[in-house]
Amino acid sequence: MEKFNLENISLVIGILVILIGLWGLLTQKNLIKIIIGFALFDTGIHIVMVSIGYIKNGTAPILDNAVDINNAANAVVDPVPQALVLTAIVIGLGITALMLTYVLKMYQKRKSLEINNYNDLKW
Amino acid sequence: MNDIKTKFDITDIIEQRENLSFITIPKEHAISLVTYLRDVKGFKHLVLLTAADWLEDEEFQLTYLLNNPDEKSDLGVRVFISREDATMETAHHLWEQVATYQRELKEMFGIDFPGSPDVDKPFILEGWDDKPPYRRDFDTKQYSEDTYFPRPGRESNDPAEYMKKKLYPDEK
Amino acid sequence: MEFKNIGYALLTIFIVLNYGLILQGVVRKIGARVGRRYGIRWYQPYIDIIKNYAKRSTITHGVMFYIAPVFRLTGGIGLLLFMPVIFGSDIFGNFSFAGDLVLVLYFQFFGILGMALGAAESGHPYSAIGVSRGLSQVTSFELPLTLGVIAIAMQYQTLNITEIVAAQQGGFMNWTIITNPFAAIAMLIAFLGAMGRSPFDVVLAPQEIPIGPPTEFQSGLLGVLQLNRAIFPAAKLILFMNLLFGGATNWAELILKTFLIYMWPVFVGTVFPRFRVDQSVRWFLTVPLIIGIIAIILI
Amino acid sequence: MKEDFKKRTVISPEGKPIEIDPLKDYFSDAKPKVYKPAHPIIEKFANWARANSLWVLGFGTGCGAIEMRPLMTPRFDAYRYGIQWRPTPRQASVFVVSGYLSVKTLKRVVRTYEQMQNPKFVIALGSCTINGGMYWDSYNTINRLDHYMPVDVYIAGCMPRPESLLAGFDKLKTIITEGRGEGANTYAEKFDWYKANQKKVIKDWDMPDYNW
Amino acid sequence: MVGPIYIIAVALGTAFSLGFFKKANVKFSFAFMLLAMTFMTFISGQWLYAFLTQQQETIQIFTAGFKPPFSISLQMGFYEAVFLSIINIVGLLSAIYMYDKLKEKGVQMMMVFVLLFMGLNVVVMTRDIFNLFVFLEIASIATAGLIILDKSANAISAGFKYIIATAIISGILLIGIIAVYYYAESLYINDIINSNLSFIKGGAVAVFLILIAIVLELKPFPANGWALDVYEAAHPGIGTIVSAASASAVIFVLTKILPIVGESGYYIIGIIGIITFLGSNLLGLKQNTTNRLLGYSSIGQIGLLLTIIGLTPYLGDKTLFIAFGVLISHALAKAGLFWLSGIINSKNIKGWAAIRRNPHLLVLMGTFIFALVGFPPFPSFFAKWELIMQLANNDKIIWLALILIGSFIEGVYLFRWFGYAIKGENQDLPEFKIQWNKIIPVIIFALGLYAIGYYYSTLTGSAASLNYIPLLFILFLYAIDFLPVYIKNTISIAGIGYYLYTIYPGLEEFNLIFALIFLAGGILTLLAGYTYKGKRQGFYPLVMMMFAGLLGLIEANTTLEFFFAWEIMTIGSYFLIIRGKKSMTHALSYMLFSVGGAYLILAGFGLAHIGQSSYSLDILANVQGYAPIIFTLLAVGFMTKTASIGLHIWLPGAHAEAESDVSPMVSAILLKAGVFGLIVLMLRMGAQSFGSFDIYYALAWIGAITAIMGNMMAAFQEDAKRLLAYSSVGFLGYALFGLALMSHLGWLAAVSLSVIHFMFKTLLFLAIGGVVMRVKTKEMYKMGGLIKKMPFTFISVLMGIIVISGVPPLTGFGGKWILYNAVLDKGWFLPAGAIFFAGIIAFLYCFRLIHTIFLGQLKDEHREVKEAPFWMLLPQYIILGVIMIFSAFPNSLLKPIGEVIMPYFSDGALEWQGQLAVSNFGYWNGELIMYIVGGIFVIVFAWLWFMNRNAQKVKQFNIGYSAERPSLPETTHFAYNFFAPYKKALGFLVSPIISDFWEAVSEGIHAIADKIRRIYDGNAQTYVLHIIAFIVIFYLIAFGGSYGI
Repeated sequence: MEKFNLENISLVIGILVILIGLWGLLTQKNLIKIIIGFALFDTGIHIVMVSIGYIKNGTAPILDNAVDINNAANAVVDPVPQALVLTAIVIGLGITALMLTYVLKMYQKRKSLEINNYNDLKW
Repeated sequence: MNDIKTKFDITDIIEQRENLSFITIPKEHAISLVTYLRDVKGFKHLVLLTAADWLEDEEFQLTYLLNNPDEKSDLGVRVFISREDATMETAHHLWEQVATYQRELKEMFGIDFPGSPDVDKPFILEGWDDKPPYRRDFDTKQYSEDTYFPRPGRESNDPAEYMKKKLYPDEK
Repeated sequence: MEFKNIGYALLTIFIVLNYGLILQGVVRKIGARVGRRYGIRWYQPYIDIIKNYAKRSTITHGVMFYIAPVFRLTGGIGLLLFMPVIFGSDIFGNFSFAGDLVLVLYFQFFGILGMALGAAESGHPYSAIGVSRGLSQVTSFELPLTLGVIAIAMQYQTLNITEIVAAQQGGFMNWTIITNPFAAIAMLIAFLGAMGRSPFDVVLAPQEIPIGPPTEFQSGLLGVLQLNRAIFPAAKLILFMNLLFGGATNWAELILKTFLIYMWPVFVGTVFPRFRVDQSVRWFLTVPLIIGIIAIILI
Repeated sequence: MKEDFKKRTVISPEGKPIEIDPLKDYFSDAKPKVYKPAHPIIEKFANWARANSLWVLGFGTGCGAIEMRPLMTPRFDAYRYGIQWRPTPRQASVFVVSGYLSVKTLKRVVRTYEQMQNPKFVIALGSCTINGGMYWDSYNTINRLDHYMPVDVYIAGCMPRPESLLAGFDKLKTIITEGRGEGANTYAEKFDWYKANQKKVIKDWDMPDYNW
Repeated sequence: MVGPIYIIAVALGTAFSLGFFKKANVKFSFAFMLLAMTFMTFISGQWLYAFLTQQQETIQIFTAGFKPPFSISLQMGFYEAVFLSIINIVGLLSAIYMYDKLKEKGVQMMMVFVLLFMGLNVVVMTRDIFNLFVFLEIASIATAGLIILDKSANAISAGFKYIIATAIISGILLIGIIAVYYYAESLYINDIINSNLSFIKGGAVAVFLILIAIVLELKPFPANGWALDVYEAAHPGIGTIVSAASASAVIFVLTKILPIVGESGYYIIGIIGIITFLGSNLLGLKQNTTNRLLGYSSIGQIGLLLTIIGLTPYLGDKTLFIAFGVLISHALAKAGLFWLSGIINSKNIKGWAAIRRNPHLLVLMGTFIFALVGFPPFPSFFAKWELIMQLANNDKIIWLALILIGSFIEGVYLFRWFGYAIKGENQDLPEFKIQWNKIIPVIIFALGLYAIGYYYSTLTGSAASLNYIPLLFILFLYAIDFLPVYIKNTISIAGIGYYLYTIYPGLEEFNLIFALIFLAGGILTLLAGYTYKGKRQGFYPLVMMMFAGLLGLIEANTTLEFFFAWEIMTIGSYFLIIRGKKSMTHALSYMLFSVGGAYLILAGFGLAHIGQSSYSLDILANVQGYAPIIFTLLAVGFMTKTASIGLHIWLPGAHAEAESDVSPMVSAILLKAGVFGLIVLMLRMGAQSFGSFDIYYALAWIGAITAIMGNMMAAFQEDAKRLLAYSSVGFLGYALFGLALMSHLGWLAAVSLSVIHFMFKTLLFLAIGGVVMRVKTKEMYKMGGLIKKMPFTFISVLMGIIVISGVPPLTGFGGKWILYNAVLDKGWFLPAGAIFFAGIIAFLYCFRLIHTIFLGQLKDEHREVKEAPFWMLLPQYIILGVIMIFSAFPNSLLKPIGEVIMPYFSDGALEWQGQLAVSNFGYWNGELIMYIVGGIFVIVFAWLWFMNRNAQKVKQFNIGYSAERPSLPETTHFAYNFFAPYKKALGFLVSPIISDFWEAVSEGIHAIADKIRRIYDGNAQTYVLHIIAFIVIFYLIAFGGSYGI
């Protein structure tokens, strides 16, 4: 039963979301759907990040009275991944926004959201 | 043969042999007849194109001698053209070699074939400036005597008489 | 080198010239007799040369044309003089001290090249065609010849013609043709080409391109060429005699040997018809070449 | 005149137009010279050589060419008299004109004759060269060769047999040894007369007066 | 000292404050941005200066006052300073370059631009992997933002592909980072290094993910389609930044990461690198689109860098030198080329012919291209040299070979492109105008390449003695290029003459002989230069470059000097050759054979250097192992210059199409460089064999076959100069044969033939050049009868061909005679037979040459042709005089050469008695022969003259022509296909098997390249798939079966 603890479940879910995202990214022909695939991929990564930083039964990493200062490292959930996730989410947002900007521009040029219509450059 | 007769305005037909005949046709129809003979009747080969000068009739006679290699028969097409206006349609588009015959005729008889290639170029005579030499009103003996320094003292003898006189001077 | 050498050289040239002319006449006579004709008089070549010199007018196409016969004759005389004609004779050793076999082989081309240039300047297309054929043929028979020469040079360990002749003294069993037959055969076949007789006479090809390179030469110019035609083959004969048949110790021996050597191309020539150039090139580069290679391998 | 001999303008590599007159630029227009015989003794010797070394240039114009061939065969074997065939006029000394000459041929014959070197001899073969023979009244065949070039020996006949030819050559030899074979000099001396005759019959004269 | 943290501060501050500017103030805001960029550059430059001059310590900067891992830490060390300087300079100049575009797009774009460089700066400096991730993302987002600068649909879709791909890569990186954190519990790189993650089961995977993500950022082949599209479609300024700045930054990141991975990571990097290098360059072959071609080249160069980094364990402390040399050359050159492409504005490389309108631009382009391919004096040359030396030293032969092959392929397409630029014929060339803001950055980088190249050469220990004086002279000539020809010509001659005068006392042995050939020959051929009028732009620097190279060969004492000189010579001759008409393809094939040959030489020197500390050429004398291979490599390398059979196909075209006075330089002089190389090689290495197979015997056969084939092909040419060119091929066959004999006489023959070949080939090329100059055609059959118009030229050609054909009495015979004796001495009879066969074939082309040009019928057009110009004739007659002296007194030539050879081969030397030479076999007296032949000739001539003094001169149509006469000179001149029967008999020998072979090789490689590049189908999804597949495959390679990289 050890395996079905919270961190493992979230880890598996995170990886599943990554894979679903990749699947969407690779198979969908619609640009918007591709971006959605990417968003899923990104979110999956965030879930994985958080789940890796989780320490079983740890509390929120706030150094107040609830936590023994001397034992803080073992008692609280590692704060760093959470900080990282925040940054990563911001960056992911930025990227997603930029992608959407690109799609907008592309649609303005060609009036099409089909990725196969943008294959002019090759070889 | 009947076929030709019905189709063309044939003026005269002479059947010399089984496989050789001559037909005469007016100048205007000659080339179409020859074309017809070549393309339809199988006279694929032009044996010769020649002329004769009928000075008395004021006419040149052109003969296109055609050969049908399949039937092994020959057919001469005769055309009479006037000496005054000695021109004839060219036939070089039918057989390339006709151009050469026509050059020769132009040089020797003065018959013109407008449109024939090189027809005005000298053929065998270089720089000929007299009447065309094959015309019968051209006096070749006179020309020769005037031009070629005849050796004086040339007499001719009947060889039989001469030898008889020489070998048997006594006999009369 | 002393000045008397020049005198000796003139003597050699004189003898060889006469010999060459007579040889030419006699060979043509023999050819005629083979054809059941009476043939020319044996001294006919002399008359021809005199006749040509006695021509009163000459034309020239230019400087090269004019000096081409000079090149040609210089080539012929030089070839002769760079060889020892009579073995062991001071008088007829000539200028062989100036150079060895390689010099002799390469000096052949002096005349050929000069003649080719003069003929070309005449502007006559047949001359040029003749030269083209001639050079093509020369290149092809030169290969077996070279192989043969290398084989002989290795056999005697020298390029000095006198020493090669010296090594062959003492009976015909010492002649190269016996001691080194493959090299000798290769060279003798090449010799056929060098003599330019049928089947390798397409260079002059009288019925085809009048007479090839000398088409435009006449009068005195032709006379010089005729002199060369007497000396040059004789010189070549002497070369082959020296290399393959033990040289000669006196004039009688020389005349006998060279005459017999000459009979070889004459014999072949009367029997075989003419090769085209490409045929002769191919032929020289097959059979004689293989023989030459065998000669080299057998050293 | 052939197109190629008319004046033309070409462009030089520098792009300058050049006027070409082929007849002037490509042919020497020097007149023939009279060559005086040398000292009699030398000349006598030279004549002997000339007589015994007859290099023949055969100009086969008509049926006559057929009769020349047998001379080379074993049966007649002209070689033994010092008669040899030469393929180029430059080297030949005897010009054998064998048969009738049309005007067109005459032009070539004249040209060839002029290309031979002095002294040169002409043997005219057959009646046609003498008086036109069977072509005496032809509009296109000359009658007398000696009006166009000096002829040393005429051999009559239509055609003459090889034996007559040999006789003719023998006659020529005699003429040469006696020093009478000066046809080339005669030609040069009476050059204008010969040229006038030639030009009278050769209407399109498109070569220099003397073909070196 | 301004702290590095201010770089970030300034950049951020600028970016934010730019937002306050209105559109109207766009010029001002640009100035503001430029100021910021300058300041960033200043800071990095200042640190670099500090590190270089005052032993500055590396400093760590900790943000927020904590020590790592609790804070983000930046590091400023020497290497950081270097990379920051490069990146910021590129940034600054890019900004200047992109002034128009940035102005058009307004302040937003400038913000993005500044942010991009801030990102890159931090990426370099940071020691925190998450921070690294963040700023990498900032950089790539900014890049994607900049790509939109170009409004075209292609640019936008390329940008989309770019962002998708980088997003995926950054996802991978993020996973890696978090996993690393999980195992190492720190984000501080130094901590991570200490935790030895590679030995932990999961840690290795984590590290692998980071590594592969960073590598993917470097666009490894084949997972790089997205980057190629960006290169192709985006504004060239972006291409510059991506290729030069971003790539440099990421490379630096890679070096930061690698210690985490540990030793074994190098292996993977190396493999990825070499695959990228080879693959990308291979695909580059089929490219016609300028920017995409540059993209392939960029990726290829990065692949090379990866390879070098991957090979660090073997390269040791030289890695830095090598990697930096490659990197800086790549960054500057690629930036320069991208910028140039923005100026020229031609999508297709064929359109680059337009660049010719401004020769200075051409010089710039040449600088960049040669720097990329690794020619001296650029840093990449020294880097490549060092790389090969170290690889060889560590026995990494396969790596060595692969790197050289890759470089060669890169050279192919770069030089093809360059060829189009110099010589391409194209009707509608794009117009372009040069703006100052666009050209200045390019010039700065070009100068930077030279400067760094010089600096680099001082770093190479053995290169300290490289002779830069000739190069300065070249620079001087370039500076005075505006002067008329005669002044420059005089200066050049004086320069060479003076140099020869100064070095003459120090020369000895072979160096003296070849110095005379090279320099005296140079002076002679330059004399002909007076013929030309006008300025002859660019000619003299190039000529001097070739001679500088040749000179360097002679002066070289070390392998590096030798190779340096060899490459300089190649550059000079390449340009000389490409100056000719229709010379594009010939110059390309010349360059390719030269580069290929140079790489073989490089490899050979590398192998020779194994186990040696010195770089002296004498190391060849005692190589440690691989001796026959070294010998073969070097010999084949040199034989590309002597144009031996199989390697000759570049020669005929190159020599034939060159200018009249260039042909003798490249044919008579340049080819001797190969002979000189062979002599240097053979003297030092001596006899070599593979087992019982004697290499020299093979060389002899190669020489013999070269001689036959060269001569035979010469005989079948219609083009006079091509004929002479093939004749050179043949003649150098003799020289090779002579050298291969390895005996006194063989070498005497080879060296004297080289000298003679130099003389007569100069003579003939000048003479024929003069004719071609007059008649304006090279087809021989279009000439004829020119003897009457150009008698002096005729005489020199006549003498020339008599010498070639080796007919006595002229000096050519001497060579033949010695060769005969040498062969008999040695006993190699069959190749000897072939050599002499070749000698006879020489008659064919000799006669053809003189007949078809000078004899026969004069053509209509040439009736008013004049004799060749005096300055063409003068050198010919000087040579002619020397030839006559050597002919009459052969020992004046042969004796000195013999004495030079004596110390090396003393057996079988000639014995001289006056002018009589005596060998073991025969004897030869040149003087006497001259007298005899001369005497006979005079006597016969006098006789003929006496008999026929009054010959009638006739004109050209007075010929006995079967009673007819010719009508046109064209139809009477028998010249075309002169040896038709010979061709019929032996033509099959000269069927173009060898060119067909090379063509098939080239076709095949191109076809493969074309097939492979189809994987880039232009679809973003495919590219993502490539990335994923790449990760999976390298995961399998790295963890194949077991954990732990």
